[in-house]
Order: sequence, then C-alpha cells, then structure tokens
Amino acid sequence: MNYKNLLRLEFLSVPENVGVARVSIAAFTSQLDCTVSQLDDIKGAVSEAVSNSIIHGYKGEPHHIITITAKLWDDTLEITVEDTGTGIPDIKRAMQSGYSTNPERLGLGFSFMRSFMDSVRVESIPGKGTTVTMTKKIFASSLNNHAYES
Amino acid sequence: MNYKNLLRLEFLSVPENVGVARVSIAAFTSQLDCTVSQLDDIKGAVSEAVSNSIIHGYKGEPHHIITITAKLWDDTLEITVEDTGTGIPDIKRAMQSGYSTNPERLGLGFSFMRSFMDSVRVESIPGKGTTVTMTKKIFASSLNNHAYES
Amino acid sequence: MQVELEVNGRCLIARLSGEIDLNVADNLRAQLEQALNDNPNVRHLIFNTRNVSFLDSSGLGVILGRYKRISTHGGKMAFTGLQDPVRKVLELSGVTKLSYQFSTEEEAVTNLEQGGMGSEL
Amino acid sequence: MQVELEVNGRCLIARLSGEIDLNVADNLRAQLEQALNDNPNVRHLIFNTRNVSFLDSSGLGVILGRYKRISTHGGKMAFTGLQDPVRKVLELSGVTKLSYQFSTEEEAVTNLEQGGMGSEL
Ligand SMILES: Nc1ncnc2c1ncn2[C@@H]1O[C@H](COP(=O)(O)OP(=O)(O)O)[C@@H](O)[C@H]1O
Ligand SMILES: Nc1ncnc2c1ncn2[C@@H]1O[C@H](COP(=O)(O)OP(=O)(O)O)[C@@H](O)[C@H]1O
Repeated sequence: MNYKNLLRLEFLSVPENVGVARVSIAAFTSQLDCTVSQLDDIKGAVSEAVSNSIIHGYKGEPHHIITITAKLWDDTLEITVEDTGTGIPDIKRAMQSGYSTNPERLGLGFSFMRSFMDSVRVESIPGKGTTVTMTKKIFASSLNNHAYES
Repeated sequence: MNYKNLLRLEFLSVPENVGVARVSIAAFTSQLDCTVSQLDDIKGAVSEAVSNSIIHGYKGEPHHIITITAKLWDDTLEITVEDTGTGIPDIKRAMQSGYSTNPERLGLGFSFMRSFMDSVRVESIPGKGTTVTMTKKIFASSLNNHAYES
Repeated sequence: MQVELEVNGRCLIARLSGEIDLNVADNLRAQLEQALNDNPNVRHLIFNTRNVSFLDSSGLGVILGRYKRISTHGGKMAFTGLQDPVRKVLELSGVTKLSYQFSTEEEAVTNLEQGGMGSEL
Repeated sequence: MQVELEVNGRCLIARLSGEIDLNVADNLRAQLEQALNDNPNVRHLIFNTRNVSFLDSSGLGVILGRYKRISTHGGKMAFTGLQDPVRKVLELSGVTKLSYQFSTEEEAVTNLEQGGMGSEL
C-alpha cells in the first residue's frame, strides 16, 4: 500500500448526491493541511464530474451507481469518478471548452476540472461507461497557523 | 428498489476517517429536512460505531477496510457499519453500559448509539467481523422555515 | 439554496445563498423565469452572491440562460457581493467580461438604470 | 481540534475547540497530562467547551481519565460554555452528576477555589 489514505463512495445517480460527494471528498482532503481555495477547487472538480455522470452518463435516470475513489498520496490527492453509463464517443471533442451535447448546458465542465486540478484523464467506452481521473498536489498553506492542531 | 437514496462509504481503518464518515453521513442525511439535534445524534452514532471498528475490530491496524451503508427510506435513515475484524464473542455483554474490554475506554459506545438512534442491531462472528445496523426516524423540524429550500 | 427576489425599478435583484449546483438548478431557473414573466418591465438582472458558498457550471448555466433572455432586449447583468468561489467560476468562464461587478446592490441599480437610459457602461 | 491551556490559581483551564473524537484523543491526553505534570499545584480542572462542535465517548474518555487523576487528590472538574452536543453526551454518561457547570470561567475558578479551601460545593 503506497497511499496514505483511501475513501471510496458509491451512490445513486440523483442530483441530491452531488453535494454529498463534494462534502465527503472535501472532508477527506482536509486531512492534508490544505487551503480554502484548494478545497474550493476540489469541490468544483468533483461537482462537475459527478454532474456529468448523472446528466450525460445516465441521462438523468436515478437508479444507477456512481463510484468515487479518493486516494491521498504523500502530498497529492487523486480522485476517480466512474459511471457505467453511455460513454463518450469522441473524448477529445468532449473536452473542448464550450462543447456540449446538451443545448441547455455550457460545455464548461471539463474545462473547469482542468482549471481546478493539476491533471485530468478521461477514459470512456461508448455503451460501457466513463472514468475521470484527476490529481492535485496539495501545498500546505503558509498562512495556516495550527499551533495545536492535531 | 424501495429506498429513496443510497450511499456506501469504504475507507481505511485510520482515526482520520472517523470525522470523514461523520461528515459524509451527515451530508447524506441533510436531504431529509432534519433538525440540528437529529444530525448531532447521527454523527454521534456513526462516530462510536466507526471508532469501535478501528480500535476493537482491527486493534488499531490501519490497513483494513470499514464499510458504511446509508439508506434513506421515506422518513427513516438506516446506517450499517461493517468491519471484517476480530468480532464480538458475547454481544449481549458487549452492549452493556460500562462494559469494555479496553481498560482505557468507558464502555459507553453502544449505550450512546442506542440513545442517539431508534434501533441498534449488532451481528458479529468472532474471527469474521462485526456489523452494526442502526435506524432513526427523521421528523422534519417545525422550527425550520425553508420557504425557498429546494 | 435560498433565493430572495426583489424588483427595483427595471432591475430584478436575486439574492442567492447556499450552494448553487445541479441539485438546485431547476428550482432556481423556475423562480427566475417566474419573476421575469411576472415583471415584464424588468430589463436588468442583479445577482447578489454574498452568501453563495459554491457555484458550478450547472448553476452558472442557469444564470447565463436568464442573461440570454434579458440581453436580447438590451438588458444587462451585474454581480454584487462576489466571494472567491463564485469570482473564480465567473473568471474561468469569461462571464466577468460580459457582466458588471459592484460592491453594493444600490450601486448596481443606479449604474444599470443609468446605463440603460443613456450610453452603455 | 485546538487546545488552549491556562493555569489560574489551583485550576487548570482547558479551552477546547473543534471536534473531540478518536482522531485527536491521544493529542488531547498528552497535552493535558503535560500541563498537569508541569503544574503540580493544580488541583481542579475546568473545561471551556464553548467552541466544541462534537464530542464522543473517545473524547469523553480522555476528559474522565484526567478527572480520575485529579480527583484522587480531592480535585474537582467543571465545565463552562456547554453547547447542546457536549451537554447531551455529559448527561447520557452521567458526567453532569460528578462535575460542576458554570456560565463563565471566572465563576468556575471562584467556586472551585472556594470549595477546595472550605467546604465541598
Ligand atoms: N460521464 C459522461 N458520460 C457521457 N458523456 C459525458 C460524460 N461527461 C461528459 N460527457 C460528454 O462530454 C460533453 C462535455 O462535457 P462538459 O465539458 O462537462 O460540458 P457539459 O456538461 O456542460 O455538457 C458533454 O456534453 C457530454 O456529451
Ligand atoms: N466492531 C467491533 N469489533 C470487535 N469488538 C467490538 C466492536 N465493537 C464493540 N466491541 C466490543 O464491545 C465492547 C463495548 O463496546 P462499547 O460499548 O462501544 O465501549 P468501548 O468502545 O468504550 O469499549 C468493546 O470494549 C469491545 O470489546
């Protein structure tokens, strides 16, 4: 085992769980002495990936399962968001800023994930599902002053 | 599928994750229009059960897995905390208030779980592991005034 | 999420609070559309996001959809009370460039009303 | 969790904040033991829990362990700033019966010092 900590979440593909996923991963990440801004970024990335699985992967059907795996390496958080939904036929195109297959949406999800995280990797097989793997290095904030923090 | 929502958490048996579990289950429960005091109770029960799995079930060894399953039925939350650790030879005795196999501890964990939740059921096989299943009915707070709450 | 709506002159002020994501997007969209339908003389949109702790692209989509509706009639969009998480999303999406930022709602109302009546800001 | 320790006369005041659970139990125990070792004239313990948002039986165990140490020399334990989550755990465990509750630290110090010098409270 090379990672310091591991959390896996599995939940139904309903919008209520976007916030649950965000909060859970943020609580997990807080073990590292990270900044508020880093936590905001991580929440943002989780929110985009999970929303994509709900809306695009599962077309809004509420009875499917989304799996998030979070691993803490020394100073790096790795997050994987997985669905077994429709998949993405053209990943490169899907990741272009402003591209969306849904006219109601902005096509900024992947673009936000890339801004918030250090790396974003997408694997997808049409008809099988999509896995988004993101990493972010966490630098302890020099402004944080935790004299007695455990 | 009869439940309205489902969340499963799997995590390493390290003390850092007691708080992660608490926060995640609280976020999941917040979907029901529950009171702060109900959330405090649920956090308390999760904390006791997870701490028991870490300390007693896995004797403090950090590389084991604890699984929590939370299900929302209409107005009832069901939480299952599972480990594959040492197990409990005498469940009845273990659940007695003040009984602990660890002289450093108070023996109040099960007693708190029973006070915080409506029901607590323990299944355990020595050498195989322990499963604690707890339920709590959530009454919407008449004091909560969420005119625009989604 | 909570939404408080107020019409001031030709401005619709929406005071948002909480987390604006997929889970509340339909609700927010419906409330804003209703307010625009009920107040046909409203031309501009002001979002007070002081108490918004989280905004993602689903939430931003709802905001931009309403901007699209008012902008076809020359309406403008302004934000007040911008906090870091919201500011970042507005910047990343380029929305800062097509909207106005003010410190207070009053400033926003005054400026949008003047801009609407006279020259563009 | 954060801990702020202050010695006032024969009272050790521990101002706790955050969540007191298994994750911080060792750290809290060590800090309290250290303070008791460093200040042999301390007789009473005062826990200010105003900023404690969570306490479970692991955290309570640390508190009661320190009470055991001082009570063998006639020391007393008091709580100030009790909030609902902590109050509930103290009540369920019966700790309210073997400790004292005061609104302020000053009140606690005055009462414990008097009690310690004169008759029991
Ligand atoms: N989990 C997924 N399953 C299937 N398709 C996806 C998934 N995630 C993204 N996509 C596709 O990639 C496109 C771009 O995604 P994104 O950048 O997040 O923008 P948006 O969600 O606004 O459409 C989506 O419109 C969709 O076609
Ligand atoms: N998950 C578990 N695995 C093994 N033993 C357990 C587990 N949970 C509880 N026990 C046993 O039950 C006893 C009572 O538990 P509890 O009431 O929580 O008190 P405490 O944790 O303070 O000992 C423990 O001392 C332990 O022997």
